[in-house]
Amino acid sequence: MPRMTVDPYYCKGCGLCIAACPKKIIRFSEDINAKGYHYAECFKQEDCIACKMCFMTCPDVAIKIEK
Amino acid sequence: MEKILMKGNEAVAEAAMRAGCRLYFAYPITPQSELIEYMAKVMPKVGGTFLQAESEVAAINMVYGAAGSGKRVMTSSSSPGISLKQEGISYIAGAELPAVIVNVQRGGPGLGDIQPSQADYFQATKGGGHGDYRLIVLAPSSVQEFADMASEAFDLADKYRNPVLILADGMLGQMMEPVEFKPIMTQEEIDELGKQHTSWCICPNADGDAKHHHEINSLELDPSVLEKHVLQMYEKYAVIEKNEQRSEIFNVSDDNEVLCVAFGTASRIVKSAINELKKEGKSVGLVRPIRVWPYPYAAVAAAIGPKVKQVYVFELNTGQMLDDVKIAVCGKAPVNFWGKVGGIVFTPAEIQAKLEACF
Amino acid sequence: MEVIAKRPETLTKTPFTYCPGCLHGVAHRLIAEAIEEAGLINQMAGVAPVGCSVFAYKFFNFDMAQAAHGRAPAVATGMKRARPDMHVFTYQGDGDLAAIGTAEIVHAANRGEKMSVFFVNNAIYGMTGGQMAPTTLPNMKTTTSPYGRNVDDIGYPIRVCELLDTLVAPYYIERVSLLSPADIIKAKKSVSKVIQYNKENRGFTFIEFVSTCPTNWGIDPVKSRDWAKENMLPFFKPGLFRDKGAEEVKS
Amino acid sequence: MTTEMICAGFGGQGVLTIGKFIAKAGMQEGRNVSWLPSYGPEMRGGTANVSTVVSDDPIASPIVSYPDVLVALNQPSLDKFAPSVRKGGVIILNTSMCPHGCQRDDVEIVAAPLSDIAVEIGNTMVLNMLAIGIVIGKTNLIKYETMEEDLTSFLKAKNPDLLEMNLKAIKRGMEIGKEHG
Repeated sequence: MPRMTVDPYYCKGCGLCIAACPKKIIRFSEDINAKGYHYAECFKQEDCIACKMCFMTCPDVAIKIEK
Repeated sequence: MEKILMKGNEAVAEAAMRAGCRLYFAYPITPQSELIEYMAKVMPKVGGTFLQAESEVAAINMVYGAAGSGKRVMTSSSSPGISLKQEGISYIAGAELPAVIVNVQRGGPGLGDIQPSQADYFQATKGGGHGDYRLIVLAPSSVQEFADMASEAFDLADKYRNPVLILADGMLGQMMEPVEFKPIMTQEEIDELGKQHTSWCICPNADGDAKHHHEINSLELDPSVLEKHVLQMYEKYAVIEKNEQRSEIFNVSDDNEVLCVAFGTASRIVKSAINELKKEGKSVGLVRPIRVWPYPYAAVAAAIGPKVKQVYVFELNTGQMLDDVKIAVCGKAPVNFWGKVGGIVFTPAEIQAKLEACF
Repeated sequence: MEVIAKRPETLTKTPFTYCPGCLHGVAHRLIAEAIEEAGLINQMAGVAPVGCSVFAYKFFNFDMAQAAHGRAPAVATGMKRARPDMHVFTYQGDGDLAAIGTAEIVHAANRGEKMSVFFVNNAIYGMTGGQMAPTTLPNMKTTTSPYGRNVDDIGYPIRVCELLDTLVAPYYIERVSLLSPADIIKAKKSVSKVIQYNKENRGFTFIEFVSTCPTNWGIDPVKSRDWAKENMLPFFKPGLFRDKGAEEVKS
Repeated sequence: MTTEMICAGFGGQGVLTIGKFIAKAGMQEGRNVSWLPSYGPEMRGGTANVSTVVSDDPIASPIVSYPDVLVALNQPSLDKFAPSVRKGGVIILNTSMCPHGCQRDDVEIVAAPLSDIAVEIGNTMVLNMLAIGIVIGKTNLIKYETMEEDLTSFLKAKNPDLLEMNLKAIKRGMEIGKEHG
């Protein structure tokens, strides 16, 4: 099953991946990371289709896609 | 006039405008960006020219052109940008043009960092560009003084037809203090000031004088003529050295066991330490050069009281003013130095500890 | 399960110092991936500019030099001439490349230096806090054009691709956009082609990325892409200006 | 009398503004003031701090070694500056973002969930006004009336709702500051 993961160490919570996701399965986390950002997270891995749109658009190269 | 809480960068820009500066050319660089941004806002409002040049090199050459046209003109930058301007500054000095340059110093060498520093002292006071020339160098230590020095700088530049540099730093640029401004110079006053330059500057030949031919130039291929020109400039510099030394003394008395010398931002911190030491019954004085060229050698020498065991120089560099202090002290007391570099500013507590160790 | 997309080895583990949503990171990734895919990690050296991307030398995981403002093409020229077996590129913003560095870029291109130049255009000076750039759009407000860019006073934005396209020597010139995932996929192909040309020492190659500055535009990262599509792309039209490689294939 | 103050927190929490308003009010009350920010190339998301001095005498150093008052809006700021606060000084800390608290027992500590209270009042943006209120309530460094006058002069016409919310936050902060007196 495809899977996307965000590394909170890199994420700055810009929201570009949320806008890019065709399945709308990415959101901002409740928690903040060390830099003070609400980082992005996938809340419905089972819907991920590994299209890589989030990866493509992420300016902090914080996303990993597995298939 | 009421006091306004302002950043040093903004205050000096406002003060320059008030002092009749209607031409400003510069290029963005931290930590002086508020200065160029302020000028972008204020110059169009007073019918002046604000131009963001394509580089510092271009900006200083625009200044050369405007100064050669006999108008009050200013540029500003921070350390790396001032380095880029050095060729142009040498041309301005060589052509004996009045212009004001502000350096909001940051840590170096190279691209360095953007924190406060005093590491351009040598560059400012000992040359910087090529050839034999001097800049008049003003070293403010508060936002009010930074602002006041704008008009002072223009007056000195006009009086001696020489570039004047205001040597500030990132802290003075970025900090806010209350500041009071002089009234805005009227257009009539500005025009009147401009008249002192009409005998030599690039200007329209209003009277249709057949002999009217003004050259703005620093080239002279005949060595004997160039020699004469340089020696004439040095006669001018001798007059400046005689008349234009300025310094402040703080807590200087015959009781002093240590005499500090510091300028600009560093002097503020030394003052705090001296105040703390006073509470402990220790007597330390301070000489603060307000202008670092011409250097107030006499004032430093005169401040060495009978009990002074040590002269202590504090700078935000590796000891660039130290040489001048040693010349002034002339072996009358041992001269010690402590400085912080890389854009790190020493704290009052650190200076206090250094001074306590002298007792 | 297989990893099909991740941080390339050609990027260090250092997080970018850019603001949230700044597309410098995307441009970095495209270049890093292309270099990795071309197998050039040990033969590539880059030159970082002054500006927001001044720290690019910390982000690329191969040799990097940091140049004085605007001088990156000159520095890269020196590097390439000194070590012809190295492959070099510069990474520059609009202030660095199109203002203070205009002379260096024009002359490096005109000499046909065998290097790649990646030029990020976001119409503003980011690092120093939002001043006018040579690519700032007409009437656009910045901190040093507080009343909007007045083209009668300060001139029009400079179209660098078009400018360089007047020269004989350049080998490849293209303007791409980073404003949507589809644009990014397209941009990646161009970057890969340029890195391949670089590997083959074909000549001077140049890519301009149309990008954003959410912080200094004061528009959130998602909306700033829409703003750029609407306002920047009409003036800075994406397109291929020059590809001598394709011409050679044809003839 | 000289009061040296450091305000610190994440960028965006408005710490620079806290110092600025206090310096401005001090100036309007006829005292000497200075305001010195830390500044850096990262535009957003970093930590920020500002040194503010309000004094009856000319201010020597605007750099503060030993603050009399520390406003710490997050844990990293508290950890960094709490050890240097003068004995008998005041630490105002935002427990919403300082989970580990402060270990000093020789200073007065005003601890409250400021981020949460700000949201209660209506907007996280008033966090800084809340902090200013605590400074006033706890130290009387500046007068409430000066703040009200200053805020009114530039907000009344532009955004009366925001003005009201800000004043409410300052008053609430003053209560918190007095409770801890």
